[in-house]
Amino acid sequence: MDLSLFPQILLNGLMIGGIYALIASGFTLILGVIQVFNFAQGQFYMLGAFIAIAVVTNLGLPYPVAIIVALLATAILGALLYFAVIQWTTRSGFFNTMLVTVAFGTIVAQTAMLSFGSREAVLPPVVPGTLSLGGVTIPNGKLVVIAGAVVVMAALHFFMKTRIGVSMLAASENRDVASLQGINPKRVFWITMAVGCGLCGVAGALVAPVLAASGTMGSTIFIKALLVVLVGGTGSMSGALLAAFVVGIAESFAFHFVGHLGLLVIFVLVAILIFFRPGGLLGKPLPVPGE
Amino acid sequence: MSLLTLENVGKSYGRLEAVSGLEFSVDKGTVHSLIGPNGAGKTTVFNLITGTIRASCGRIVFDGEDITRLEPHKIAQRGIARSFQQTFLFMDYSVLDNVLTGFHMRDRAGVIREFLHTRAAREADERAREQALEIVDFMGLSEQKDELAGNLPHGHQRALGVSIALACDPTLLLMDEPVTGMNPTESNEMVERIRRIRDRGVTVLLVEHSMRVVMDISDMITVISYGKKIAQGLPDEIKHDPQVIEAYIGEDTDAA
Amino acid sequence: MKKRYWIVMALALALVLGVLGVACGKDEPTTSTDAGGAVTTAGAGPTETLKIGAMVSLSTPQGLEMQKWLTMFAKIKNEAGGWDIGGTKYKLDYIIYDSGISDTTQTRSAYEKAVLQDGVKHIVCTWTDVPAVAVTVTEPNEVLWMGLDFSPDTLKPEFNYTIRAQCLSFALGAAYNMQKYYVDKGAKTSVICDTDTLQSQVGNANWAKSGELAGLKELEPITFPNDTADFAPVATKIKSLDVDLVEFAYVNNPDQLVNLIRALYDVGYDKFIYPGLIDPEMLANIISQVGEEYVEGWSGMYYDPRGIQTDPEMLALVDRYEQEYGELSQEGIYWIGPWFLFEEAVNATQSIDVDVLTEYLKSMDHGVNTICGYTQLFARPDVGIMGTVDSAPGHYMYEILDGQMVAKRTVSVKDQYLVSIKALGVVEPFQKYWEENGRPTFPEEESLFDFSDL
Amino acid sequence: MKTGTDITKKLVFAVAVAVVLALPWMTGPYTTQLFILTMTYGMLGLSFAFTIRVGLPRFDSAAWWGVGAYTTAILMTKADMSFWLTLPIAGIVSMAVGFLIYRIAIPRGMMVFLMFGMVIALAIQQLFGSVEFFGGWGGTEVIEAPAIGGLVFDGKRELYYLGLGFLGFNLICYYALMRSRIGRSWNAIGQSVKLASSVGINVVRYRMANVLISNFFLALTGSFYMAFSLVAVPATFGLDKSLNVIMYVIIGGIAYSLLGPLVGALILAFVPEYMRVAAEYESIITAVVIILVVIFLPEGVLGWVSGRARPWLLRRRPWVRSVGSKNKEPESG
Repeated sequence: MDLSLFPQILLNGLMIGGIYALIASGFTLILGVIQVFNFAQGQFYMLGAFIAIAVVTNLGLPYPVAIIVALLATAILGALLYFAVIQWTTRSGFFNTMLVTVAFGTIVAQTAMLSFGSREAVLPPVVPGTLSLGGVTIPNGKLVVIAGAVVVMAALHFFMKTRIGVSMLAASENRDVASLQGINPKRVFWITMAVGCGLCGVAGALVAPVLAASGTMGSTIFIKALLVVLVGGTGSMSGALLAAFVVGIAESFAFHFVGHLGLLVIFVLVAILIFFRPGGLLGKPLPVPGE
Repeated sequence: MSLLTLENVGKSYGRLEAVSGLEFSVDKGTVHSLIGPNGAGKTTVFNLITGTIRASCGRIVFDGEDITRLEPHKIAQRGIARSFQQTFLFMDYSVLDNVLTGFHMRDRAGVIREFLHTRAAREADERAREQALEIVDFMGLSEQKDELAGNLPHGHQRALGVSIALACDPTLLLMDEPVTGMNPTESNEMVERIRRIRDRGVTVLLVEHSMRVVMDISDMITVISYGKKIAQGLPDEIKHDPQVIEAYIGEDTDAA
Repeated sequence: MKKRYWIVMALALALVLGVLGVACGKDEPTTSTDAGGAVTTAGAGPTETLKIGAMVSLSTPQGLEMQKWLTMFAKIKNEAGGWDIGGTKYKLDYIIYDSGISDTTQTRSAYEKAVLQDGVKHIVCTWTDVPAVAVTVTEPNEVLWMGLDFSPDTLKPEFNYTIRAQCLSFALGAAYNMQKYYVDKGAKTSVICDTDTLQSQVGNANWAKSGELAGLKELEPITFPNDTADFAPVATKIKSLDVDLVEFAYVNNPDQLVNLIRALYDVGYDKFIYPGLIDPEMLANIISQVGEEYVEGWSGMYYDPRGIQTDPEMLALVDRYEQEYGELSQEGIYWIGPWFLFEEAVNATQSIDVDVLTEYLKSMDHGVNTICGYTQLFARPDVGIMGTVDSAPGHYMYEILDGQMVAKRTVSVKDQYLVSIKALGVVEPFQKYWEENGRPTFPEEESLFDFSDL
Repeated sequence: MKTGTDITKKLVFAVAVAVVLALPWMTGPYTTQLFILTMTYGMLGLSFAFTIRVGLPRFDSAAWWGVGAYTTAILMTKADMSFWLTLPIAGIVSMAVGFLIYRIAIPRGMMVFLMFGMVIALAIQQLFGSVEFFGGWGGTEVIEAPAIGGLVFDGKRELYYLGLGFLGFNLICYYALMRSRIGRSWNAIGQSVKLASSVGINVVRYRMANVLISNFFLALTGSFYMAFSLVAVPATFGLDKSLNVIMYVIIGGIAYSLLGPLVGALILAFVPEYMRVAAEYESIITAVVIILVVIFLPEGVLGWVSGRARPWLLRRRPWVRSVGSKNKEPESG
């Protein structure tokens, strides 16, 4: 093995891991608190990227503003999704709600396809150039993504310590306890939806200057995020964070050494991991609907 | 002679100890009550016994066999049945079907015969149905036997929960708050039934909030608080135990 | 009880009757299409409808673009009062169904709907259908199929109505041209980097062969899953191979191309890149990411006809497109090539009879101009097909100079044909064929290479 | 009155059977093909509805469908086996591979099973696509149509009856299984895992049996699919197909595990035929319709019909409306 490439591969893994972390923690938050399997997660990621690009190129606003706009826009859309659709379907069951998010994702994806078509969209690099460390070239853009992901995760960590964050956690632990403490579940639910979708939006905005955006970018990243949730343990936020980087790095190395079948290798590894550690790396299993 | 023995059983969630160093045993043919203030860990003890939760330490011995690490369905097959605190039923089944589900472990006709619906299978079905009817009758539900469980009034749902447990033909029946939320008439009926269950030779381990009921039917009482045993004895002894009284201070209304 | 029961009975009956209603009512194929040379009342507007089918995926940019072009062609014909074929004015109805993306079920449904229900007799233009499934519908129903196939599934002597009007595996001249360009600049080793798709599984081996012919040492191709978004691992792997040229042979998604080039730039890859199909807008995106010097001197294929195409008719079509739909997009424009072959065949035979058309196409001895240059059908003696059923399409090439795409050369049909024969190592059967039937005549186009040894 | 209803029942049944048998003679080949597809999707839906009874939603139905199709295709082309012989082998292969995978997933509960399903859907497709042996993304072709003696199943009508045979076999087996005591235990698990294990039901083993049986039938459907498709291409067996299968079940009515998937598949096969919208908007419109159906008819079309009348035909099988709607169980007291 060529050792000089090692840091490079590691860095690749860290970057994609950061993105997985945001998407997966948003997913696992929504799953834990509202018990909604949000299939449209990947589409929110795509929307985030397009919104960020539009804000910078069409409105001429600086990139950090674009991130915030993307966050707010996807969060509002997430809350709208809750009010318009999900609150009416949760009563009729877990699958019905999941199917609704699938349908919503289809609408978003096909609309993007029809409006953007083949036109890919990119932002110019925010911090152009590369950093050279002992013969290893590290593009600054990637460091920005990693840093951004870490900052957002930290912000999320502090958010979970606020009153509303605590009620979200309480609701995910035990519905009855939460309602006993005088928490309005509806408020908790829509805020959870907003936060979970907003996290994806931020992830999309973060990659906008690094990866060209397209209408199809959201579809598979969601499955990867699921993989992360499996590895991290369903319902565990810190598990998702750790697992995201583990999966990202493993994927990066697997591609390098196995090629396009690397993904299959990852699947097998995940299966083995789950066989030996049922709860994932850190996971404590959530109360699952119907179980 | 003790049927069920807990030896130094503990369960902790991270730093929080739900149950610690718990020791008590349940004698055969008795109604044994487990009481304690809210959050004392009574339901956790039930979950430990039935295997829904794995104990962090200690041993649970049932009928001479260590069942600490067995899976829930294996424990059920050993003869421990349970009725739940919440009304836990097969809501979309009729009352009779609910009870029939409890017959899961009794005479099986074999997969192929079941599949082909042979005469043997039909006869086994018929036998189970008769026995189920008997249980439904015993629990006073015969008038509602074709009603959907979800449509029953609360008291009847409780009774049905017990019926399902009885259908498993248990040696030990764990009952989690069987009379909570019942009116006095229903509650008296339930007390009467618990006695009759005991008289049928089924040992009963009971968690109950209503002191009146507990004092009324228990042969033995164990009191726990914050996951620890603080007292054990006959109803009269417990009534006057200073530790127990102290533990219940601050507990409001329904405790006394 | 009884009342409700009858209500449901009535409902169920209505449902069944409804289904049957659709079933029976709709399944009568409109037979107007094979009216052949029926005598018609002169002077009046179109009296017959000619239904032509196209099977494209409507969830890909290419498919959506093709839909636009094909509907436009029909519109042009109809505006002119219909298509005059053998004295009959035909109103043209282009029926475009969604074939899905390599989905056998959807392909079959789309084809059977067109053929069995709508009575379509000609399928002209396809994109991401499954040709192996398509022929199981078209062949037994005697439907002319002029589609696109990357696989060898449709190249069988026993097929009577199957014309591979668009195929890329026999269009290696363009690849060779580009590869030679880089060899002249000093490239020695090369690696093909591609999505893991059918196209690449079939195409990459051929590309490697033309690369070898041009004098490149081709390494094992690197493929990545079709939905990859982050290309840093791919770029790192390429970098570790230390090659002089990276070829993005069939990377079709523009965003993937931009990401790939960006990722290569990021890992410090500084040799040549064949960037595949890009358009000026993409180039601007790429330059915004990697700077102008990085892309200087790259060369690749190009589907935009403006600046190269000399045929005013074709340029008029481009203008018309821009009138109808706004700015021209490169996607899809290449894949509508079969339409021009079909148009030519119909005009030449003045017939829409499938047998007449296939006979004409199978003995067609000249090229046809399409928006993206000439295309020509030829025989495949190497697999035992002596009628002209496979195609060699011409290609435009560009070079990037000073951050601009400059249309440079046209790879002629003849070059495509000869290079492919040579690169694929099938010279012998072709030479034998030429001895018996004579060499094909090619359109008047400048030849870039010297193949006097063939 | 009782006898009267019985006679009507029989009459309706006879008419229904007659209509179903006569359909290919009353319709054209394209409509027959739509019915064949409906049967295929209906069978996939049956498998989903079958596992949902033990509370496990499968997102990999299309993957196992593909395993069946590929097993048949490869055995027929590479080992020159007859179509009929490949049927049980396909089923067994799908069960065996499934067993290895589900040994990990099933004991971990519904959520892990669900996510595993999605990952399997992706992995199996990737495996077929990128491994040379399976023919790559171009797929594997079968040239020969199945035949018994002189009867070759190559026309639409023949395939329709072949499909009916498969569908009938599916329905009979599922019905017999659900009626038996095993079926009752499965239902119990679907309604409450906790209660079911408290009465001594080995949840993991029962779920495993259920899922593997469902796997068997999925593979069988895959083999049947090869009989009329003749080509297996990986992209056909993607996650989107599995999602479609779930749509059939939910549109039909998740509580009706035998009739629901068939009705759902029938609706989704024929309704787009009426819709005369541009194809590129079709998926959007379908999605909107699904959202509306879920909101306004949460129990599906059959639930809606039987809400108005509840005859014997649509007798609601005892079963949770959908997992999670009832019996919310907190962790511990």
